[in-house]
Amino acid sequence: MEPRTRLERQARPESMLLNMGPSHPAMHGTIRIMLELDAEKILNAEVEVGYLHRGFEKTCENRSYFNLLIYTDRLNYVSPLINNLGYCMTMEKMLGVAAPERAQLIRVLMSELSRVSDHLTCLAAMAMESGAFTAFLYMMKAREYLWDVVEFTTGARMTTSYIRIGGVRSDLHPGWRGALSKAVGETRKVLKDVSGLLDKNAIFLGRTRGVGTISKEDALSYGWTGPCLRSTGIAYDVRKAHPYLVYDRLAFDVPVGEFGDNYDRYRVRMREMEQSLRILEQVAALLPEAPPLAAGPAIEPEEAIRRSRAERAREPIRLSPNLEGSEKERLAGLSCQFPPVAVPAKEDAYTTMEGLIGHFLFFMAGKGIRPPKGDVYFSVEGGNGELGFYIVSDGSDKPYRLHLRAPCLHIVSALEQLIKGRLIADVIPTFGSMNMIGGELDR
Amino acid sequence: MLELAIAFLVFGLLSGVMVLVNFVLGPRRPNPAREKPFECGSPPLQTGIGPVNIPFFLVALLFLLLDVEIVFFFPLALAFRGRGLGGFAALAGFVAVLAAGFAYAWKKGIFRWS
Amino acid sequence: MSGFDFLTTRLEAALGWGRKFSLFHYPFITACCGMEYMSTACAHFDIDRFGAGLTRFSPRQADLLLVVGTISHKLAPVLRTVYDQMLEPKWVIAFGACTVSGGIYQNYAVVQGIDRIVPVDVYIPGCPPRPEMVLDGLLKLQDKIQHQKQDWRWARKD
Amino acid sequence: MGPEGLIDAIRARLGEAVEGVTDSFGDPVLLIRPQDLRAVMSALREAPFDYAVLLDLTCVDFAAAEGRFELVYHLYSLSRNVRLRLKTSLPADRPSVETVVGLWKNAEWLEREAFDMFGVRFEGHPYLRRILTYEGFEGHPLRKSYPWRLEQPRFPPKDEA
Repeated sequence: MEPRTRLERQARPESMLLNMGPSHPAMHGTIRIMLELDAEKILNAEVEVGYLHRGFEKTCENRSYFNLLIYTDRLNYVSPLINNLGYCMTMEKMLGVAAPERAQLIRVLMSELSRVSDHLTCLAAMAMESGAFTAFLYMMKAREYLWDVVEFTTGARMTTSYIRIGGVRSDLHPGWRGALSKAVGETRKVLKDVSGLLDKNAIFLGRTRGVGTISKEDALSYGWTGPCLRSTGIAYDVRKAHPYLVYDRLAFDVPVGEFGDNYDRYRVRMREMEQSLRILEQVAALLPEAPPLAAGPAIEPEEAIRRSRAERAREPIRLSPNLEGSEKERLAGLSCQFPPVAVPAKEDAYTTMEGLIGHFLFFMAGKGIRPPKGDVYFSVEGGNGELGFYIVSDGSDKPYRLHLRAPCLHIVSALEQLIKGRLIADVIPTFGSMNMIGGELDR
Repeated sequence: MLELAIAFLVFGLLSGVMVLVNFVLGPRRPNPAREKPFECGSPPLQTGIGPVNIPFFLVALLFLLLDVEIVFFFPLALAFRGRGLGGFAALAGFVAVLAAGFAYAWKKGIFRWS
Repeated sequence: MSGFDFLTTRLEAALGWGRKFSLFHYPFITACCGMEYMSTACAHFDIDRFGAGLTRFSPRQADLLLVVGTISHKLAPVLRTVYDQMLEPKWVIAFGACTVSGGIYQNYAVVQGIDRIVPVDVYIPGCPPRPEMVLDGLLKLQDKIQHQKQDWRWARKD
Repeated sequence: MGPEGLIDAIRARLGEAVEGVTDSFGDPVLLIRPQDLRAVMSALREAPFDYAVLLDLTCVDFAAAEGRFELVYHLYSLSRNVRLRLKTSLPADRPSVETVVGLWKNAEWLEREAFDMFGVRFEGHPYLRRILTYEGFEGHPLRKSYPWRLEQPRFPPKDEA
């Protein structure tokens, strides 16, 4: 077959061509690197992506603003809540809406939990692919504790779609302080163990120190952001450069590496996890206890409907808390009430005519959330870098165009340059330290 | 002598059974795709094996050498059992000769690939 | 039941028992379900308790193809090649809603269910399925292996 | 120099290449003529403005409504910690523009994606080839004309295989 790719055209006849293909344990299943080899040395490499292209942007053009939240979870599926946050804050910027204070604190709490689990998964995979299987098991254990906190509150371990436009879906679950302090404690213990295992480990240092080095200029020229850019020494962090939510009130510093090689990327992520744990503790201190709910047992919806048919409900009723939008008295602190961009309170929807109409209007096709015409770009600090959403709206309830600025695409585009001239074994830690996430890269 | 014969008999029988079981119980369903080399699922870029590079060959040779040396340790250890320091000295001499060869190869840069 | 039948049924029961407790799985991981697979395979939920813990990254040594995550049309031939290169007897588990039916992605890019490409034995729904659902799916596969007609060299093809 | 000063300085520097300046939710947006896009980009990358990072490059399909494609570039200046959005409009029938691969290295993949999804040709691009879709894929999926669920499977459905 005639050579189609640039690599095959330029390949010398005597060199060996090899696929480090999509279905490879270290390629996270979605990247194919075509290598031109002379024994173990890589003469030329070509990276092919797109194996996890799921048509996210086309699908979003056919979904309403409220419904496409579930697609944002599955972009960077290692830190899903940060994608939710990015999308929702872009929408809030377009709608000119701001989340209330408590919702902002909960958002910071959730996105920092996601960031730590993102770095844990990335370093676990990088360590396992370089042979340190124990570090993988330790970090997965720590991630379970973090996911417990997320699961108790949002109901799902990973694909939560908990952060909504205008605020959050519901309040933190009652025992969240205990679960959070246990998770933070366990994660700190694991971080100490893993840094003990890997930091001065001759094999790990041999494979990562001085491997996959990138200069500051090249990193900027490739559009690198996030931990990979900070490993080269440039302290650009969206939380500090353009503070959003309550990050300007929190004390945390931005760890920076010196040479921009694999080891620095590993160290920057480890230190960044400690900073995130620090943030978690500060937010836990800032977050007041949720106001106690009104007295009286929580009644089921059909009971509320039956009562409201008899006569208009006078005293405030309380619905069972598993319904979205219930716990009406707490909604004021959780999502912006005016203009109504969140799901209307269930207590109204079941017992009053206006509430029922409001509920239908929110979910009806063509009604719902309809931002003004125009385009907007907003970005948050994702697990891999600057996660930006560019939304063009034409006034209808579906986005005309929704584009994600994927930090992974820029980081992986430098992979060819980083591995040229090195040995095959260097591809694995270099690619592992980039934390390529297929969902975000190929969208 | 007897337990040697029994040992050979048992080991021979065991391996024979394992090969036979594999031959009997393994289903045979030829599939053309299985002849192609496995390259992570993508179509291979090159058919056939290209020229083999010298560094591979040298490392393989060195490995063969040292592996055979390790196999010699077992009978030597049995033979010199109970001979005390003399036995240990003989064994050490054997190892020293090979270690010298290994050090020479290492210094000559057999492991430096670039 | 003649003497020979008694022997083969005992042999098939033994074969089923042997094969179901030593499943070497090939994790064909692409997307978000991979994160849930990591939790299932690691210490907390530990797939190894059921004899399926050893991951083999080459189809030659695996007898269970665990397809995890969205399979796009660009990846379909890769999945087909890996399935063809696996040795008999082999089974396939579809892990996650995207492999079962294309999940939430019904568009130009995603294969609407991998049973359009490879024959699937057990479907595990969920987006992503919880680790307990994955282990339940594995147990269902083990029951299927135990009670299916075992395939061996002189097995009658009735 | 403040945001207003910056925009005026850029307009002064670029002259008539800038067709207009609009504001979208507080962010300045420059409308650029497609033919001197490369000059504008290299000017913005240089000293006084030093937009060192090409944050993002996307394309929006207004073919149905206004018969044009719109390329949207996001630049970011590290020293002055400020973002800038540039837009150019390309004719819908034959959208093509000069590549910026020489200025920023990530432009190669970003432009390949814009080509793959919208069919915008980038003159001078070293390796303009599909990046997200596969070899035998006809058409450009993100165009409004491409139906949302039109699959082009590479396998005949298994039962007919």
